[in-house]
Amino acid sequence: MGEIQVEAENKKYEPKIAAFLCNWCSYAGADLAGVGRVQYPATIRTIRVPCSGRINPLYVLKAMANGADGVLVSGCHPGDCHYISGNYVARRKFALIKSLLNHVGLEEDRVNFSWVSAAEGIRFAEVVKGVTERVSALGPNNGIFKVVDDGGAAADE
Amino acid sequence: MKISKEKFGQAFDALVADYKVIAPVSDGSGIAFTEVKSFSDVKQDYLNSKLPPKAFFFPQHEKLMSYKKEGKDVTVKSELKVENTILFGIRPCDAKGMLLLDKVFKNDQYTDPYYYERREKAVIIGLGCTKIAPTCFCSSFEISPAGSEGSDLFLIDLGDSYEVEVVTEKGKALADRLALTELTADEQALVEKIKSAETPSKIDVSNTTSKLDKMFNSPYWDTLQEKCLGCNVCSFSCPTCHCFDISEEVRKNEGTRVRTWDACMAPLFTLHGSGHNPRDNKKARWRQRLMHKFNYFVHNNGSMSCVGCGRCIKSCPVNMDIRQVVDGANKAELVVE
Amino acid sequence: MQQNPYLPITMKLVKNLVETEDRLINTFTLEFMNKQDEENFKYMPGQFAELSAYGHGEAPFGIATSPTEPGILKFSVAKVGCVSNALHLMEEGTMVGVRGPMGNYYPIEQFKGKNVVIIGGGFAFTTLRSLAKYMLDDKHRGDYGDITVIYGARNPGLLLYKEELAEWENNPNINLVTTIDRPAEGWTKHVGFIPSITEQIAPSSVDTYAVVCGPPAMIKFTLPVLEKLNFPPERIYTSLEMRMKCGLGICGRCNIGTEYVCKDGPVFSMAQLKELPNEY
Amino acid sequence: MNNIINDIRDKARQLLAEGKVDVVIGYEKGSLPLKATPFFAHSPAEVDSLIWDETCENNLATYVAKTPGKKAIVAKGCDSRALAVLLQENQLVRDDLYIIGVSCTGVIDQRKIVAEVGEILEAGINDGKISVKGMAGDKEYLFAEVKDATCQTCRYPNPVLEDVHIGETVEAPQQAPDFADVIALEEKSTGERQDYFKEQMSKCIRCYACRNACPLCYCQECFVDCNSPRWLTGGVNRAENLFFQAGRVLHLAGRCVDCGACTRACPQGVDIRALNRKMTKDVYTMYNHEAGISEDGKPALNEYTTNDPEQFLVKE
Repeated sequence: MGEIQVEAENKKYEPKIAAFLCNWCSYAGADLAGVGRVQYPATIRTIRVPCSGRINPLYVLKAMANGADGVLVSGCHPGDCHYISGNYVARRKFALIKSLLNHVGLEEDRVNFSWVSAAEGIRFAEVVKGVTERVSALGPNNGIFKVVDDGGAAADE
Repeated sequence: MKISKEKFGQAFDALVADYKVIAPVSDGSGIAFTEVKSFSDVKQDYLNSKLPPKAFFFPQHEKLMSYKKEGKDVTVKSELKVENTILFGIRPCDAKGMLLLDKVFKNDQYTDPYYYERREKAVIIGLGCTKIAPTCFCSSFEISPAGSEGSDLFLIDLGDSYEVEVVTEKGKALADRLALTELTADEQALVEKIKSAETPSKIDVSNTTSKLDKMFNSPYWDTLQEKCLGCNVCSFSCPTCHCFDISEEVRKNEGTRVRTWDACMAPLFTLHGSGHNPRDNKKARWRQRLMHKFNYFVHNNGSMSCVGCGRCIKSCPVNMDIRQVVDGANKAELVVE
Repeated sequence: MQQNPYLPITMKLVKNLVETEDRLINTFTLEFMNKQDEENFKYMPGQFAELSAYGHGEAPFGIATSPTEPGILKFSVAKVGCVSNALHLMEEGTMVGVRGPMGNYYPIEQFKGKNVVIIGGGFAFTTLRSLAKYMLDDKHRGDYGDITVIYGARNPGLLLYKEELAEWENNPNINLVTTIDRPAEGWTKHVGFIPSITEQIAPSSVDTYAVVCGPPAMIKFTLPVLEKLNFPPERIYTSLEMRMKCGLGICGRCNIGTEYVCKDGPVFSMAQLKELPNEY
Repeated sequence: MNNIINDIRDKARQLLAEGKVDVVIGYEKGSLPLKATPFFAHSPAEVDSLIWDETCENNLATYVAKTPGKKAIVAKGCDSRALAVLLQENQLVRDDLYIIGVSCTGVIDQRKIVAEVGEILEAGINDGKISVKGMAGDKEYLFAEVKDATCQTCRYPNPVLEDVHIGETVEAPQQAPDFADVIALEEKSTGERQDYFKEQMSKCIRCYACRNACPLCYCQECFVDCNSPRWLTGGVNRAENLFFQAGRVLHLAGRCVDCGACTRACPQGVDIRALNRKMTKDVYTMYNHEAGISEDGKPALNEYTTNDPEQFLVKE
C-alpha cells in the first residue's frame, strides 16, 4: 500500500512556501495580483512584515525547520523603500543568508529573494510561479534544517 | 577467574542477540559509547570516552510523554521505553558515577521511572584502567582505577585475556555464559599489581566538606569565577551532573513533553517567571556547582558528587581545573563573621 | 511500583474567573474527572501542583482550595509567563494536566491547640486561603485557638477572594483584618502596609504560630515586627517561591543548600531558613 | 619571549600600582601542559603570574565587558580586532580600557598533538620547537606544524588597536586573504557539503562553549534561550544543532574576526569555523570588508552601498 500512496501523494504534491512580503510593496503587489485576478499557484503562505529589513535570518531558518518546502522573501525595489534604506540593509543580509544556507547543503532554489513593487501584480504572480516550479522540482523539504522526528508527535503530517 | 579475549569476543557477539550492547567506539575525534553489533567494533585500548555513559539512563534529550489535543479534550501517553542493555567497558569512575546518580533519581519520596527502569534492566561490565591519564584523579575519592565498585561484572585486561570478577547477581547471570578458567600465579600477581595502582594526581578532600560549610560568604568565590565562560561543558561531560529542564515540543494539536540536560552554570536555570533570579551571577552559580558536589550532596547522600574522571578538566575551554578549585577552597582563608 | 510521577492527571477547567481588577490574576477551578484521581490526590494546605497547559508547558502553582472542599482544585495564577498566559486564555471546559500534590504543607498538626496568625500580601494569599479554609472547617475549627488573618493588597480591586473575605468579616470564628496600601474611595477598613498594620493589630505571640506569605519586601519588613511581638523563628512559617520543573527533587533548579524547595519545601520555618544560604 | 613576559609584567605592575586600572586581564600558566589560562591580576603582587607564549589561545576580549571597573587587557591581533568590533558597537567604554598589545605568531593547536602522541604528560617550548611527552609516545614538533588553523591564515598578527606595544611587531602578510579552505568546500557538490555539515552537526552537544567563548556573542538573551518566540525546541539533534550554528553564524556575519575561539572551545571538535569562514569570505569578496580592523567604521551589515551585488535574487 505504501507505494500506491506515495504515488498518489506525488501527483498532488504541492510545495508549501512561506512568503515574507513587505507591507508597502510586495504585499501590495500580491494584493494587486489578487484584485486583477491574475492566476498563480496557491502554494504560498503569506506573512506580512513591515519592511524587508525586518526579516530576521531566523525566520527563514524556522520556516525550513518547521517543514516549509521553500521560502520567498520579497520587498520593495532598492531605492523605493518606504523607510528609505530598509531594503538596502536587508540586501546584504539576504545575500549572506542565501550563501550560507547553500553552503551547508540546502538546495539553492529553496530560499528565494526578490523585489516586487506595489504595481507589479503580474510580476508577483510570475515570481510565485517560478519559485513554485523550482521548489516542486526539488520535492518536499527533507533538508538539513527540518526537525525530523523518530515517530513522535513532532513529525509533520 | 579469567577468559581469553577470543572466547570473550564470541560470547559478546552472542549477547548482542539478547541485549542492546553499548561499548566504546572510536568516532574519529575520540571515544564514544555507542551501540555495537560485534566485539570487533569495540575499541579496547582507550582512556575514557569524551562524554560520560550516563546518557544511556538519562539521555540528553528524552521524551517523557506525548499528548494529543482534540477540541477541549486531551489524551496523554507515557513515552517510557526500556530495553535490556549491556554497557561494556565502563571505567570505575563512571561506574561509581552511576551509583551516585542512583541516589539522585531515587530520593526519599520519588523514583524517576525513566532512569530507574533503564538502570534496572542494564548490566554494567566494568573495565579496569591499566593506563591513567594525567587528568585522572579518582583515587582522591576512594575509587581505584581498577576497582569493581558499581560494576556488575568487572574485567581487567591481561593482554590476551580478561580477569573476570563477578560483582553482583546481575553480573553472575552474564558470567554464567562465559567459559571461565583459573588465573595462573603470574596472572594473579599482575592483577594484584593493577589493582593496587592509584592515580598520580590526587586532591585532598578530607576536610573540604566541613570547610565549605563555613564558606558560603567567602571572598574566594569572587575571584574564582572570573575566567569561567559560563558554558555547560563541565556539566554535560560530568558523570554525576543530573540537572535537567522540561519543555514542550508542539506541532499543531500534538506535542511531546521532553526533558533535556540543563546546567546550574546557565543563567536561565533559576530565573523565575517574575524576572527574579536567585542566582543571577556567575559567582553564585560557581558556588552552587562546587557546593553541590562537595558539600550539599555529601550532607544529603553521604558522599561527594565527583568521581575524578577529569573530563571537565580536559574539556574546559579556559582550563578551569576542578582540582585547583577544590584545593583553593581547602586553602582559602575563612572570613570571621 | 508507584505511578509515573511525570504523568499528569487530566482535570477539567470548569471556571476561569478574573480575580482582580487589573485582570492579571485569574482563579481556575478544576474538576476531578473521576473518584480514583481525587483519592490519589490527597493534599494539605500549603502544597502545590504542576499545571500543564498542553501546547505551552507546565508550571508550579500553590493549591488555593482546602482538602475540605471536595471534587475540585482552585489555583489563582498571575499572568507572567508562557504557561500562565495560556491558562488565562483558556476556555472553560478545556482539559488541563495536573501533577501533584507536591511539597510539604503548613504544620497544621503543630498548630493544634494554638492560635494562628496568617499574614498575606498580594496574590501570595492562595495557599493561605487554603490554610484558613481548612482550619475554619467544622471538623477542624475546634482544634485551633484564635485565627487571625491579616491580608493586604495595593488597592481593594487587587484583593483575592472578595466574596469569601466578606463572609469571613461576619464569621465569629475568624478575626479578619484587611488593608490596602493607600486610601481608596469606598474603603472603610485599614489603610497601610502590612508590617505597620501587623504592628498596630499586635497579635499576641503567646501560644501562637505565624504564617507569612507575600512579596519579598513585605516579608522582609514583617519579620522584624513579628520579632518585636516575641514570635520565635521556630513559630514563624513561610512558603518559598522558586523556579521548579520536575517537582520531585531531581531536576536541581530549586536546590538551596541541602534542600530542594519542591520536595523539602515550599514551607519552611524562619528557623530553618536561617540555616539555609540566602539564595531565594 | 622572556623579555616580552617581563615587559608585560612591568606594565601590568605599573598600571595597577598607579591605580590606572583595577584589573589586568592576561594569561597564566594552566594546569595542563601546553595550556595557558586566563588570569585576572588585581594587585601588583599578582602580576608575576602573567605569562606570554604560544599557548595563550583564549580570546580575552570576551571578558572585557563582563569585568567591572577599569581594566587592562593583554591583546593579540585577533583579541584587538574583537575589541575594535565591540567598540564599534558601543559595547565598551574606551576610557575604561587599556590595551597592552602583543604581536602574535600564532597559537598551538593541541588537538593535532594529542591525536598523535595521546594525552600530553609533559611539554616544553624552546626556540620554536615543541617537545612533547605523550601517553602514546614522544615527539618534537616545529611550531609551524602544530600552529592552529586560524593562525595560519591570520593577516593581523599585530594588534590593530593598542595603548602600548610590548615586544617587536611581526611582519604581516601583505597578500589578499587566503580562503583556500572555504573554496575547497565550495567546490564540492551540494550533497557533499550537506553530508559534511550533517556529520559535523551530529557531534554538537549544544553546551554553548562556542557562544560563550566568542568575544562577539554578547546578546543579553541568546535566541536559543528565548522562549517567546521559541526558535528551538529542547532537542539536541543535527537539524536543530545546525539551526543554532547557522543562526549564530548569521548573527556574526560581518563581525566575526576569525579568532578561532569557538572552534578551540568546542569539546566535540565541531568545525564551526567552516561556517564563519564562509561568511568572512563572502563579506570580503562582496563588500570588501574585514571586521574589526579599526576602531571607527561599522560592521559590514550595518552599512550598505546602492550597488551592492544582487546575484542572490530569484531567477526570473
